[in-house]
Amino acid sequence: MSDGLDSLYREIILDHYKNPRGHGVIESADAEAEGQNPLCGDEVSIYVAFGEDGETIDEVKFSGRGCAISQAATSMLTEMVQGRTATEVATLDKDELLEEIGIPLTPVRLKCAMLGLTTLKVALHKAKGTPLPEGIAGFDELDLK
Amino acid sequence: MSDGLDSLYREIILDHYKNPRGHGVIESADAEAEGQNPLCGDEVSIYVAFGEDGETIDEVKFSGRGCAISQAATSMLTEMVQGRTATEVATLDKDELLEEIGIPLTPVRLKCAMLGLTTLKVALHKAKGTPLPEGIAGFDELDLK
Amino acid sequence: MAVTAQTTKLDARKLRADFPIFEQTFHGKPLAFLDSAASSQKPRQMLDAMREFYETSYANVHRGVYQLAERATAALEGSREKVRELLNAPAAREVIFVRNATEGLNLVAYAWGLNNLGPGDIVLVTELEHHSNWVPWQYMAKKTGAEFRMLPLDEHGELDLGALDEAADGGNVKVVATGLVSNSLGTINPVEKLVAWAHERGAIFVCDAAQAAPHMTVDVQALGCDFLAISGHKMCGPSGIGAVWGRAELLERMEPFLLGGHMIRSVRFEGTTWGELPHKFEAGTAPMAEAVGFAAAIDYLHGIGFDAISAHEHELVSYALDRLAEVPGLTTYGPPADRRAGIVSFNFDDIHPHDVAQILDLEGVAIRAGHHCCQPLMQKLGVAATNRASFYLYTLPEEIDQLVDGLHKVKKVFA
Amino acid sequence: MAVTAQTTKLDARKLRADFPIFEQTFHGKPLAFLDSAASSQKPRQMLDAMREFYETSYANVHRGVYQLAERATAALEGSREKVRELLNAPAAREVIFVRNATEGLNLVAYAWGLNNLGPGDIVLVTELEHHSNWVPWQYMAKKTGAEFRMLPLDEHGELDLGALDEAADGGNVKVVATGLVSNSLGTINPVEKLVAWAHERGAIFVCDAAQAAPHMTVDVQALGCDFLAISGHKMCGPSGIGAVWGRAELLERMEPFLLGGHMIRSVRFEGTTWGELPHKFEAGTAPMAEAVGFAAAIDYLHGIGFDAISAHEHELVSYALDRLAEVPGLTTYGPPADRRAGIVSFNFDDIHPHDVAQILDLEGVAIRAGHHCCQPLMQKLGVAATNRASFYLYTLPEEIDQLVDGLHKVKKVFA
Ligand SMILES: Cc1ncc(COP(=O)(O)O)c(C=O)c1O
Ligand SMILES: Cc1ncc(COP(=O)(O)O)c(C=O)c1O
Repeated sequence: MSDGLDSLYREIILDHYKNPRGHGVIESADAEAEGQNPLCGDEVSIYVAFGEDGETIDEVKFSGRGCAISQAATSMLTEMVQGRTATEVATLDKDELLEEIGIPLTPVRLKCAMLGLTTLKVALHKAKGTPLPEGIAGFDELDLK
Repeated sequence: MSDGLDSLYREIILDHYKNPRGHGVIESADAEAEGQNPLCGDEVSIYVAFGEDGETIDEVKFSGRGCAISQAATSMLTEMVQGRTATEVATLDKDELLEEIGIPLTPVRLKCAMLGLTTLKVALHKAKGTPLPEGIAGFDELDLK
Repeated sequence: MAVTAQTTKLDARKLRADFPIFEQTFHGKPLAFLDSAASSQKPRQMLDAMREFYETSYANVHRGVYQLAERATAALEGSREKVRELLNAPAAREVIFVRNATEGLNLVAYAWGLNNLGPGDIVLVTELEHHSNWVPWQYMAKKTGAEFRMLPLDEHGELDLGALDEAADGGNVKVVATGLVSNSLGTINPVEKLVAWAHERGAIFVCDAAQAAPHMTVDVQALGCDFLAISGHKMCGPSGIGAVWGRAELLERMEPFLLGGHMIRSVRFEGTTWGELPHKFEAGTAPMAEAVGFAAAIDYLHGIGFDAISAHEHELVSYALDRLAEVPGLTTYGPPADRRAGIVSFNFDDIHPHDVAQILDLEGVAIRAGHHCCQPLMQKLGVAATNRASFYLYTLPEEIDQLVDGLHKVKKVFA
Repeated sequence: MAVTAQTTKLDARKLRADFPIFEQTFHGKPLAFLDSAASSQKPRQMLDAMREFYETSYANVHRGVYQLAERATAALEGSREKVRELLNAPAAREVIFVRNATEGLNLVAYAWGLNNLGPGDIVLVTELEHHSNWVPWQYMAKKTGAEFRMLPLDEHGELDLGALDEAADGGNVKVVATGLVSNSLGTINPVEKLVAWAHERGAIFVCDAAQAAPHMTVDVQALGCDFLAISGHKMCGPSGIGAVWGRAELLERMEPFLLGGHMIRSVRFEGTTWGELPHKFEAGTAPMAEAVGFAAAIDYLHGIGFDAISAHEHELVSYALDRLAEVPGLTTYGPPADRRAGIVSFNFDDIHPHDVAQILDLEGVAIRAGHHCCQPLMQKLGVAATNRASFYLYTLPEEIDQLVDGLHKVKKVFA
């Protein structure tokens, strides 16, 4: 296997892809949002349940479909944000997630890797009014029909 | 004077330009139209009076402003169409006028030279329903105000 | 027919030498560029024509009386004539230069649609359309109160002509908008039949030929359509140029689209009047060098012959379908080889197309992975995305072998 | 300020060597190209950058995961960043690539105007505007029932700011649209004052910087405007590219303009959603190589420095005004040299500008003759057309001498 493959589809990515943590749905979640990757049509839904204080993330789940990078990144994300507050996650730097993913990503694949995080931030924004990520207009639907 | 000048601004052009034949207005003309050269904003108005038969051109006059080429060409045109019928003029080939003008014209200057003829054809079209020149949508005004 | 096609077989290996992009290697491997349906690579001849224009004949067009401007104007208008000839359009003034097919389709949707559609009217597109011939119509229907409908595909993935009358039920069909060749499945659609049906109902027919024009003879008179849009960049031309053709009678009666310099006859506070065709639809400084490049690309393609190009692609697509059939777990979509252009969409087990394409890239194989701007079709197929390999005049059968070898690597990673 | 300008004087004769067009003669004479306001000539550096892009990095952008597509995407987005920097815009996603300034202004007029204007609203342009910042607003006012008004010029040919309040009388000013530099008179308009006035009334300010950006530093934050449009071809860039900048808050709340591929988030029969900025406004395949060329042109201009370019043009325009004042029967229009860019409009006796320009062409001098897409201004000046000589970084004082010599020839012909 070439170097490129080795680094891009390294063991941990494939493991998270094949055995995603936090896969599923939270019924009557405290926060949720649906995100799309306009490049490939992938959709991910994120569900959040807060703890007693209504601020700390107790549980995050996700459903939807996507490539190995986006699924693995979202899987890693669910582990990463557990126990943090909505405000902390809203300002979570994407580099923190990228470090966890630990592979070099081109701009197009970066979009795949960020889909889960962006959608999570949108969910928190909708539920708690935390800031939206830079460059996101809020996923507001403009229905044409 | 260089060759180019010699051929483009030859005596007869300058003569027609400085002493235009048929310059003026016909009050209550039988046919009239206004034409514009979109390249320079020049405007020419053409007035036609028919003879007894209501078909033969008795008199053509023009007013407006323009460059030497357009003014000279229109001046020559007024001499050329006198005594012809509306139908004949509607199908008058532009080459006939170009021969009369007798100088080589680039596409942009061709527009100048043809302004009078096109406007005359529009006038005849409006009065007599004769065909419009190729590529002319009829100069119908679309008012915006 | 617009052009007498040469029927000699093309020599892809020889033509390849005209394309500087193939002089590189990627990840140490030769480039198998199988994404020409997205955009084609560029022959030196086209690049030279643009450069020469900039170096010897560049000035703003139409308005200058000096020699450079006359040269530039002649170059632009000469290019328009080339496009007219390509499409066998009746007159060059019916050819409007735009940035790409998308802008051309929007021009029609805005300038015709916004002023001619209303409640009770039906706008009909198909489930196979590219977003560029789908979203503008959905949007205009919404804006005007017209009804937006979609002709479905049948179980073979082809347009269900039997569903046409139902699609017209209870309303007044005003526009039918359909692609000639599907960029996802390669399907060559029966446009003549759709045109006849549309015209029977007094509807206009808008043809998206973006994916057809690079590969086959497109003749607007034979098709009988009312508007047709193409992109230069998919057919060896530069980026930034396309054309939309429309019938003069329609274009003349239409309001303009973009407004500003050049498209006017006279501008007054009391009222502005529009210029003659094609100027009325070309506001602002034209993509002049791009038009020159587009014309050079058309010359290049005519030099090869569209029949030879089509034949070459049919061979490749047959070969590709055969070779892909050998790969276990691989599903291809779309019609048999004889009814499609050089495009093959597929999925591979449940491996996401992004992952397939990424691993193939490391093998020097460039394919596209995504929805190909055809989300309605993807919904119908029940997938988010597909892999797509597409071919052009410079494609070699070895590149298809390189693809198949790459797919085996993909399998290994995701085993 | 966006860029630290170099204040060293530019060496036009040296720069000229970068422009292949000057290697020719016309009618046996060196080319005095005095029509840069219509479109500039192109430096080799820019042409090389485009060619290199096509030969090494060409593919369709954004959608491919393979290396070539990544390279092309990086090139396009790198070019966007260059434009952001040029305009000192807060964010690159506020920069939208279009064909030219005209399309940029139409984008604003359609996507903002069509959905925000209505009866009782006032759209204010000026008597000095280019048609591209005039006709779209006249049209949108007509379409929406808003009132179209025009700020007049005073007796010195400058915007009559004293007439502003009257222009706002009895209505709700929603848009003020003004150029930064007049392409006919060279006037540098007091845009900051107009912006302040517009914002006091809650109106948006749309700035046409097509004629300013080639010649001086344009800083959207310093100007305070809401939208601003430029053209690449006027500033050493290729044809077929321009940009419109808009405030993210406005762009995000706006409906899109052109619809189709790339600008969507998801397309469904039930409803389509738009992509994020800048994609929402960039439907279809982007003018990729043109963006790369535009970026190279910006680099080229920054290498010289906008201060040096402005200073050079001021020198030329002073010299030209002096030399033209020596020609009997010649009338110049516009402000004194210190308040104008390198543009001089004039009339010569009652000789029609077409005739003046035609005879000058035979002397190797290229000027423009016409209404310069400013018919409202021409009406004010009481002429159909003017002659216009315009200068750029490669213009030499000798070319102005060549112009004046040519004018004496013109006089002889029409004596
Ligand atoms: C002031 C001004 N505005 C707008 C334009 C339109 O530019 P373009 O033709 O590149 O769209 C021009 C150039 O002609 C101009 O000078
Ligand atoms: C069938 C079809 N229609 C329209 C388009 C849009 O072309 P462009 O992006 O050049 O506007 C494409 C290309 O993506 C296409 O394949």
